[in-house]
Amino acid sequence: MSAAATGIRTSLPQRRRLRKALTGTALRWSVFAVAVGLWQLATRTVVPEDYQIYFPPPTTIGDQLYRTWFSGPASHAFLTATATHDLLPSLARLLGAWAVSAVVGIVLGVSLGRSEHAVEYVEPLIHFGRSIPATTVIPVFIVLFKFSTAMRVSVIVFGVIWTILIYALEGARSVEPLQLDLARVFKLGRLRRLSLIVVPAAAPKIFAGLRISLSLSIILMTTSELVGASNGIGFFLANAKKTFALPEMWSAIVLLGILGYVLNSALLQVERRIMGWHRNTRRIED
Amino acid sequence: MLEVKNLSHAYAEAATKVLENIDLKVDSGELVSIVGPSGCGKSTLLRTIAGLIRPTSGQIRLGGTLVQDVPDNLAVVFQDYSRSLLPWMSVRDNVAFPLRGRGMDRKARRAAAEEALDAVGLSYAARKYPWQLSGGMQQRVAIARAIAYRPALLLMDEPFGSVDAQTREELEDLVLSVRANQEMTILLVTHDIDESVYVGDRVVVLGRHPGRVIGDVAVALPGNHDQITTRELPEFVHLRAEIGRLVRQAAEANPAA
Amino acid sequence: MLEVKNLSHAYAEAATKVLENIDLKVDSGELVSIVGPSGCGKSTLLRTIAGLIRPTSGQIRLGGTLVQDVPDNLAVVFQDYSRSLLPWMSVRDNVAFPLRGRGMDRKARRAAAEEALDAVGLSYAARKYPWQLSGGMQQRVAIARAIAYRPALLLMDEPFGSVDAQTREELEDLVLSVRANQEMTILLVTHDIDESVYVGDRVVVLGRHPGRVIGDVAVALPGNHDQITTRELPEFVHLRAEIGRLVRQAAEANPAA
Amino acid sequence: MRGLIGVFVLFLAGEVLGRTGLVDRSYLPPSSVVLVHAGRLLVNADFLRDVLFTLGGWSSGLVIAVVIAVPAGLVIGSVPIVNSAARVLVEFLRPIPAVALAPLVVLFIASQSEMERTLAAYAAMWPILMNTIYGVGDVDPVARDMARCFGLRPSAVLLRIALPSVAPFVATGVRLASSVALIVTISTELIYGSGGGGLGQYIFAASGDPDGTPDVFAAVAITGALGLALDLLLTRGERRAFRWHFDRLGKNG
Amino acid sequence: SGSNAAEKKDSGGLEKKNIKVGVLPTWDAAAVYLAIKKGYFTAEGLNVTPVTMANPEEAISKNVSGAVDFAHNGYVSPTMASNRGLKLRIIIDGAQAKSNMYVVVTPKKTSIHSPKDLAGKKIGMTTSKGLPALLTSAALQLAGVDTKSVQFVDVPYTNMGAALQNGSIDAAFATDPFLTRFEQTLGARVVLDTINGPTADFPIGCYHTSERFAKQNPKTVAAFQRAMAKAQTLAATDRNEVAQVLPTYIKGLTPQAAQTITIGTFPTSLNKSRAQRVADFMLQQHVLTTHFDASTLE
Ligand SMILES: Nc1ncnc2c1ncn2[C@@H]1O[C@H](COP(=O)(O)OP(=O)(O)OP(=O)(O)O)[C@@H](O)[C@H]1O
Ligand SMILES: Nc1ncnc2c1ncn2[C@@H]1O[C@H](COP(=O)(O)OP(=O)(O)OP(=O)(O)O)[C@@H](O)[C@H]1O
Ligand SMILES: [Mg+2]
Ligand SMILES: [Mg+2]
Repeated sequence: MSAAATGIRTSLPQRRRLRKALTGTALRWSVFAVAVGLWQLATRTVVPEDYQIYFPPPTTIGDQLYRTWFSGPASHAFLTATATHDLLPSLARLLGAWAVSAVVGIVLGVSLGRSEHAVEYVEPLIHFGRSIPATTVIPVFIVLFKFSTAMRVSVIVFGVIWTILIYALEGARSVEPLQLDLARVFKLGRLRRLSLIVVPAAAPKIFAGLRISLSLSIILMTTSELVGASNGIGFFLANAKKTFALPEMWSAIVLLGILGYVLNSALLQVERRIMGWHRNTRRIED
Repeated sequence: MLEVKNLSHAYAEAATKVLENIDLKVDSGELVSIVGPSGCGKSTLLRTIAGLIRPTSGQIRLGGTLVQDVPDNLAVVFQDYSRSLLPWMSVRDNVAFPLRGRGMDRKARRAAAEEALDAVGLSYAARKYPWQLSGGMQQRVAIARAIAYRPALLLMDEPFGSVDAQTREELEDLVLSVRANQEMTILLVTHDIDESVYVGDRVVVLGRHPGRVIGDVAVALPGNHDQITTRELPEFVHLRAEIGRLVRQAAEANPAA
Repeated sequence: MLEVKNLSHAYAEAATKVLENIDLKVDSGELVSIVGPSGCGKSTLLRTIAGLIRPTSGQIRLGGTLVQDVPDNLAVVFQDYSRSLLPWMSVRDNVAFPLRGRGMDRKARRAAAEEALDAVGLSYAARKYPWQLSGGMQQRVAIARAIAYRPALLLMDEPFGSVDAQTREELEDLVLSVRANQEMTILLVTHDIDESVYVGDRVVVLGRHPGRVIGDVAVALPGNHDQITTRELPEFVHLRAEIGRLVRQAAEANPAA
Repeated sequence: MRGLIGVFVLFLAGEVLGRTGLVDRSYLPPSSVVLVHAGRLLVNADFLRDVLFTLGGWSSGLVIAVVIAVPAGLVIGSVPIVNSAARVLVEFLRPIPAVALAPLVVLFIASQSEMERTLAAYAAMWPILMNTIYGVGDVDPVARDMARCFGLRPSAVLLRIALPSVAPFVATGVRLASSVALIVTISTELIYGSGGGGLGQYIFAASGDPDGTPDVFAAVAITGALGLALDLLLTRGERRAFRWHFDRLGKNG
Repeated sequence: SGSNAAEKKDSGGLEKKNIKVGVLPTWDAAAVYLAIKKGYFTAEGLNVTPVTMANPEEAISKNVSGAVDFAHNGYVSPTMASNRGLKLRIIIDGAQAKSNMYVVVTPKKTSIHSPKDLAGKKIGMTTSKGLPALLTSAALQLAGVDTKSVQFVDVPYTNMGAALQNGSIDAAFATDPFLTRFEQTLGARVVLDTINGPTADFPIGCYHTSERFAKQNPKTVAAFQRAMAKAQTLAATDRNEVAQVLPTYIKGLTPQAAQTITIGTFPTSLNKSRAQRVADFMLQQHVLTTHFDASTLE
């Protein structure tokens, strides 16, 4: 049993592995179910009566979630008008901004990470920039882009690019020295050295950055929709809050959680596919 | 071909010297074995020749030009072979990827990689990943990679340390035949004195604390190399005894703190 | 002491078996050498005995109880020794830290570590970090760590592969003396057939594709072990020839794809 | 030195943007104006008190986050059962903005500094947690096997093998979390400050002031500089604590 | 408990003596500061500390949670909160609007010259779900504009000037001190006065407490009401007194500007029909979907 406890497992036969995966899934969701159950209980016991209106039970939230977002016709993939109006534009901006940040952040981070000089010029800027709350630079983006999609996308990009950049940078910096020697000996050009050695070696950290930044972009997507917006989950959330539509507000919060979970799982699939070697060399199991 | 002049190296400012006043000349096409006690600076010497570390003082010339950076047309088999294999590439790709710089197309690279893997007896493992191989197999992949690259100068740091006696002999012969066919210059670090005599045209013995050349023995064995007959030659037996004595002396030198 | 019964192992469902029907009995205090061609499964066997991987089938018993997990009182010198040293600890701490589990206080741990480092000739490097050491020095640190731990069962996977001949002989004698003084049971994987005969009470030869025991030769050499005289004994010469033949046969077996 | 050049380029860009006249200067002041205002703020005792207040929220939030997230990450990363169990919850909670929870947290926590601490800790926890989990996955299995063979208990493997080798990874997480904590502290002050003070409250008040725009930008710039300073501090600590790591990578001269 | 009893004794029968009041930093909160300044609270045995609130929702949450005992607020948010089931009591009528106080402005260069031109345009306002939106749509209806064609977007005052200038919005809902500011820096012009006809004297400020607090502390509530009534009367009659306290809690307002900014009226009695007027108006403007009986707020 202590093998389980230290997380070191080697090569279980397929069947055992499948069984484990299934019990893993079952376990995961049963824990989730228990958590929701406790929450349901808490809303009626722990929460003082005066505030109970602020904390509707999960059943109410679930019902609201369904009615507000997912009770649409089958022809619209069960999305309601609210969902097409608020969820889809948010999602598009979020994914667009995240993709832009990922590309720029990784390219910049990896190239900076392997060039000691360039990084010295920019590093202070990176730490300066990432400490600034995105909300406080919104005016600048308004000046540049008005209340356009570009403005919202840039708020998200501004908020998350630093994370991706830093992880890519750290990843590129901590490549096994012997592998870099190898690149030097075999006279790999800059581009080949990056693509064959540095990027794969940095990949575990790059993915860590991507995962952290993904949920961060959801947060910033919400933030970017607080100013001058006419749609979006953040817009919906803010309105629900202002009008004391608490179940609606909770439904949006839960929706954000679901969004994060789904996007993260998708990213995890990609990671698993690309980084099979890493999981195997490190003997990581799910 | 290679000329090391008055080379000294210390790893850090204050530290004691690892190498001191090394002088060494290697002709084109020569195969020089380097032996010496553990920690005497053999790997350090190879790394300075490869241009991977800059020596504290002294010069290295390759074909007349000063080595400032990693020279072209060089291959290294690192002592820490398992770390030098890239875990994200299959065995074949690990062997093939340096060939990109050689202007070879994908197919040619593959063919060359497969040929080299075959030479080290690993063609059956081409599609595996490094972490699926035993230690000895990994070491042979590193050797295959260096050979497939067809460098003008090949540096090998204890390349046969993890393989069994039989495979080791085959690899020794492989290196000899590669050298003969391709006009390669080879420096080979080894702990096996028999091996140093068997494969080397010369054996350089390094002493310790600090690392200095304490012997440079020319090997002149008659006839073709053959694992059984060559090792039975009286010249062979004599040489191994001589070199063994030198290493033994060096190993007994007292280590500085 | 140790009993391996009908052990087989394949690394993945579909893969060919690496080990097949291994049967092995080792008495308490015995030193068994294991030899075999590269990739035949020696390391895999040691890892199953250490409880690090669970064999596909078969049983391992240690002192009568089934090995399900890593057994107590065990030490291993890994083939990939450089990765088994912790880069954030000095050499001394690397040797000393497993002793925490032995209920020794700081001072006692230090003393034990220094004693072991002295035994492998590295007391002068105690304050360095692993990555500041040469390959052979790192390997000796790993040996010192295992010895300082004073395990009941010691598994060594090619522990002397990276050191020079002289040091190697000293380490062989060190292992022999440790075994004699501490009633240790030792399994030692080696590629050096002379070594397997010199240190072993028995030599187990593994074949390849799949790994099977193809020979189990008892070594009974008269007199005390001595690096020079023992190796000249006719029994020694005979045994090494016999085992050499077995390994050679095994190495020539055709590898399955 | 080179860093200063980078900063100077940013300064120039801000100056040019501010002077193009695209927008009235009072809504997007050029860098030089911001600099003057920043200079004035830095000798203003009230403002410095706000900075200290924010630093209080930041530091306590960050410390709480580290104390919770590092052990949690170690356990989640190394015990598959806990990993399975925690994963849904973690992935579900991570994308929920701390600020969206503020209206609810405010019911339970009246004091502004406590609120800042709570929200900053909540937000800063995730990068540290994720990094620790990733770091545990990155531990060399040979080192881990070695420790197990020497009879280290799972807890000791965590403490002696996993923790030190994830430490550089965790340090990256802490540095990231540091700016997250700063951002959340300030945002909380900005949105839910109750007159307690802090940089965010200052920005809120200044943005309520029709003439306050340059002060807003100055405060934002000071925030960035603060983040930079904190990062330098953490980096220095990191280099000192993990000397072996940087020496090994050849990064310490 | 014992300590409560002790407190009651030396505070002249008041259930609670140390009181926190949440205030939004707008002109009408001046009454609280006047009451403190003039000692009206002390005279009632109350020790009042004002706590700045960031927005109406925070004021309500903190009032419900007891972090503040009373809260200064607009009428719209408490009405919506009550409609959703939160138990609040309005105890003081705080402020009402005056013409030219809440206006819609356009930048200097604009094609909008009359209220009618606002059709199909984007108007920025601090909250598109609160009072500004209510007043603007009522005024637009009065001017015969189809409000469906007009888009209200949320823009905090921080960003309003820039947004107005670069055309992100066509017009902005503004009040002092921002109104003056926009006029000065942007040459902004008033195109629509939202306090007009049905919105004349519109109730815009009140003080509320939680139902629980009102039940448990009737004497404290009464004492607070008495002190505030005096302060409201003073504020209603002496503009100069008001101007003097404004800069003490509105950051960035100069004493000179405090003298000239447009402020509304301080009512001096709690007129119970006023909450109902707001609720009915909200229903009419479709902010509420069903009739809300404002007497639950009393
Ligand atoms: N990175 C380093 N930093 C500091 N000292 C080092 C470093 N690498 C090696 N040394 C020291 O330099 C000396 C020579 O090391 P080197 O690796 O060259 O020896 P070697 O002859 O290859 O030994 P081996 O046969 O054991 O591999 C050793 O004393 C070692 O401690
Ligand atoms: N993690 C792994 N996954 C899959 N296959 C593996 C793995 N490790 C080892 N193998 C395979 O198992 C076989 C035996 O490996 P093992 O390391 O036990 O050999 P060995 O006898 O120790 O060889 P050497 O002397 O070269 O170290 C090899 O064919 C190798 O490719
Ligand atoms: Mg070496
Ligand atoms: Mg092995």
